[in-house]
Amino acid sequence: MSKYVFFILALSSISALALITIFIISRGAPIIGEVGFFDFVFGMTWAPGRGEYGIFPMIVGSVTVTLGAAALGVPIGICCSIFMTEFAPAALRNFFRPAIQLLAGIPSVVYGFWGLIFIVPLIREYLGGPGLSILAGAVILAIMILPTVISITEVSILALPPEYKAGAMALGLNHWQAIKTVLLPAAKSGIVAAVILGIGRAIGETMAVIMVLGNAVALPQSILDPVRTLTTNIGIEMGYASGTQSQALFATGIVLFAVIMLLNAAAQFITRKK
Amino acid sequence: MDYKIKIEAFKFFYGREQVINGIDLNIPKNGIFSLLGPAKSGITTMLRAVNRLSDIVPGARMEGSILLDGKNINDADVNVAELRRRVGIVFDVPAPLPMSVYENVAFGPKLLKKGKAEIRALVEESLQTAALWDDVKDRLNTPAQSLSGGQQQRLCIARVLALKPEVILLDRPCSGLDPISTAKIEESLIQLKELYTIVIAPHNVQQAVRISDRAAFMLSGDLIEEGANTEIFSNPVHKRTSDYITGRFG
Amino acid sequence: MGLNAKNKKARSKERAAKILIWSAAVSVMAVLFFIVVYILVKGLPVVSIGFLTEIPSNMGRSGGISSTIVGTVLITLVAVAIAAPFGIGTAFYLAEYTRESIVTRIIRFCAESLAGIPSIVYGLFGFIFFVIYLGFGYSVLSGGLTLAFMILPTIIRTSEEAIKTVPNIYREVSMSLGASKWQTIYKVVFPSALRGIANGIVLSIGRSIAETAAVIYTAGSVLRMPSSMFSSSRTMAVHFFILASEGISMENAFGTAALLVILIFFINVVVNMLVNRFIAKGR
Amino acid sequence: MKKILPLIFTALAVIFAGCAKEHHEAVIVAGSTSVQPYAEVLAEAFAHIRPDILVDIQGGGSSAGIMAVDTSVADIGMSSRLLKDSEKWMWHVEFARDGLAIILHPDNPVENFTIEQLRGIYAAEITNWKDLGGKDARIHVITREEGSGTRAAFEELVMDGKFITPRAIVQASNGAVRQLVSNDKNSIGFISLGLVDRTVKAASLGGVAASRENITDESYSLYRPFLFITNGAPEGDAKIFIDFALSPEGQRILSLEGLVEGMNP
Repeated sequence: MSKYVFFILALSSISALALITIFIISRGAPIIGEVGFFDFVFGMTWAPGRGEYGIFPMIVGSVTVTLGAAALGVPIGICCSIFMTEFAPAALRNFFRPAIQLLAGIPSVVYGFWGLIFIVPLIREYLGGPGLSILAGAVILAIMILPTVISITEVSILALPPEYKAGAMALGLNHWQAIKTVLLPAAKSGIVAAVILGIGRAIGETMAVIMVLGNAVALPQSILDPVRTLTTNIGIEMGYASGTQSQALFATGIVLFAVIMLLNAAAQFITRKK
Repeated sequence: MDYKIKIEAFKFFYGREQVINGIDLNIPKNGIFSLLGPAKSGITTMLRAVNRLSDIVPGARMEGSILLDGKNINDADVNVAELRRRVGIVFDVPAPLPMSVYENVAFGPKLLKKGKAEIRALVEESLQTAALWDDVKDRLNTPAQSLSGGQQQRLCIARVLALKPEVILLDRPCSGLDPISTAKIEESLIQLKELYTIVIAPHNVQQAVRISDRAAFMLSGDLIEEGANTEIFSNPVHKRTSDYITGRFG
Repeated sequence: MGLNAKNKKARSKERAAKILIWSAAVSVMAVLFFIVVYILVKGLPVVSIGFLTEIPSNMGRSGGISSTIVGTVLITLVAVAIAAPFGIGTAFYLAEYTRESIVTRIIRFCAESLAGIPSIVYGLFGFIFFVIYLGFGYSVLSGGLTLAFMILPTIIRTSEEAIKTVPNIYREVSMSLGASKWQTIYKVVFPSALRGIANGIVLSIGRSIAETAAVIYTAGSVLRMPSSMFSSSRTMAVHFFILASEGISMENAFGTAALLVILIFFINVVVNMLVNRFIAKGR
Repeated sequence: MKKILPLIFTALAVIFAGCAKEHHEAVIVAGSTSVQPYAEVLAEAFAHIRPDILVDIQGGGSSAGIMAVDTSVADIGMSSRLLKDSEKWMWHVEFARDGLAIILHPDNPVENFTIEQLRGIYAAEITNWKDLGGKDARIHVITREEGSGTRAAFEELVMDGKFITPRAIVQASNGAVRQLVSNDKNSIGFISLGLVDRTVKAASLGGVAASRENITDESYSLYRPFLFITNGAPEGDAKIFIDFALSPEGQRILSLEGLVEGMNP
């Protein structure tokens, strides 16, 4: 009997998830057909008022901001997880872990606003340009993906059998060599999964980056130029969009969905290979 | 001699892999019956088939029949939960549930909606029979995990006894236990054999010699030889049985 | 290179690495500390009893934020009340009742991908499906349902992982003592997976409270105290976003943000305490 | 535990059972985020006069408001742009006018623009402040997002067919534009006149200062209509609210907020 209760719960959840997927695709697909996949994905100008729906600048925007965030956030995240598992005294670790949990809990709009007030003026003063830029977005997103990267990496390091480190140290390796040559390679797949899930989190972020990216529709020339990502494009125009413009935003949602599916597939493939 | 358990032409498969290739074995009522054999000889599977714990394993399939008091345990009308209460099992590793000592022993009876007082009495009686009462009587509400390995295994025995079973299956109960705990467990098994049919997979030949009344020797899914303790250990019929008993192979 | 030269090089490399790792950790701590302190310093002076009890007035420039607090709590409750049973139920179904097959892998993969979808897309879906199509209008219900859809994948994933960490021996022991599949689940598996499931719920609550994009277009942005499931209500995060991005009132914006951070931290602590007490009682 | 599950199911049933489309107990006003703050002030005043009528103000943007009225999710739509031809069938009234102020950082030496200069800046033909008598620095152009009523009005009144440069920074609200301009000396943006405060300064247009008086006598040409829209002629509570907005008391409140009376009240 209980099997059916759980089956009904599972069925309704899955149908709910399917409903969203079908909804997004049905709202977004026609425009891709109309505009043509190639023109839509590689079109250079986005001007719904004039009926031009090219989102290539936004794909470049998403990629540059996310890679920037990963380049900043991942190394620091991995260092922190090594710190947590190898170097941190117990007292600090018990303080550090709830702090990370809090970091994950802060609303993204707060990050965005904090970025607008601190990070953007710093970039404008010392690096030039309007301050609203890829760099600003990368810094904010790097901070936001730290909890994801730290927690998953930490789990994969802790999951390693203690003999790995003991064995390495027994061979005369010092602590850092043991970490570098034994622990990290062994936890590699966990770390890669953490990186990919961190990137997935960064690519999906909207509200935090709307305030700091500048959302210019043109292709950026340097990391100090304003840029618009796939998510901010939806976030900014959705309220005012109607008709084909809103369909184009859904189509952007489909591209995002596809990118996130690819990332998850890669993450699962790598962790399963372990 | 009436037999508690009769196993007739019993075969067992995990998916395509055959683990037991046709066994006929009769286990007498009360007394201790040992199932001897090296690892991978199908003993654990045989034990789990008797209380149908083997049903849980996906892709498990069996042929032949196992009769408990003459009734085939795999008939459609058999209440599996009822069967498992009549045929208790103790695993090869001490496996207390993540609950207190009291909750562990009371787990079975509670499922039968028994009254509080009745459960309390059952718990106390089972712990005494398993020679654990004195160790735990003033810390019944502490987590079972806090007990020593030997104590935990005796808790598992008490947990089975609380259901008033007719048969007790033990799969290498003392592997990994210290000699003192092993001796205590063997002692309580000997006391129990008047009231219960005990089928044990000993973790070595000496244990079988010490405590069992009858024994059977299984090797990679076949029953080689079966007989009373006095015969099988003094003059075994088959060469492979004597090789195993004298410890020529593991 | 001589042996001790190599040693010296190794030792200096280790020192450098140690410094690098310590500085990374310290910088992360500094950034976190700086963000939280900045919010609390700018926000707490505004927080008073009035700020907590009165409803916003004059576009949010004055008065308190009580209606947004009630709105946030109501919407999050609706979301969790719906997503938790369905999510945990699905997790149990996937973990306990099905064998690893293509179907279960596809379901898990979709749940994973949907967890990554930007919340703005959920907002769009909620607006057109709940607000307009089902006719719930801008309301606590529409907002709650939209958030329920958004956190469902996360709850499924975290609950399933928690259930999978329960050692199989517990299930065998429970069944060997005559328990049915259902009794095994709710008397043994669920209590020991509770900590993982609770963490998943806390994560989802945190995400719902912090949500703006998905809620603006479903729960609306009315400043009045919600009177029923169908009245529109502005959540604290949305209120912060509107006050801050519209430049209406910085002080009240930071006051709201400070309360948000405190609320999230409070929920983490309370739920962990409840789970510890429940598990301690159970042990 | 056994009793919890049925409890959850009954709770769910109650929630879903309560889904019957409950009639709106409140007048729902949805639409342009530029109009929203002013509508909220009106609603607050209205609540004192008619406490029996509840008025809900929702944001979401002009198009969302129009769509909400079209699908009768909202009773009154708010728009900060003229209706498109496809939307003209809806009943609408201009309850107020809002000036479009061109805002600069207070320390920016530039004070005045001609329409042509503005068009050149926003079309990225003029890219350095020194061409306008300011410092030698790149102009950071800030605009509102595509579809916003404020941007549509700016394009119609200033750009005269030219396209705003895609390199322009886009912000999703008046407040965000003002916040940005107040922090960046080299930036230029446009917001609702009513929102100009001392953190920024409004430039004059062809010598005419941006003020309510100059809008009333139409010497300052940059202004846009604030419309209330209904699906068919307004009636019931919605009509009462709209009449209040058009009443002298309503118009006084709006002018206090920096708006100008609508042309056909």
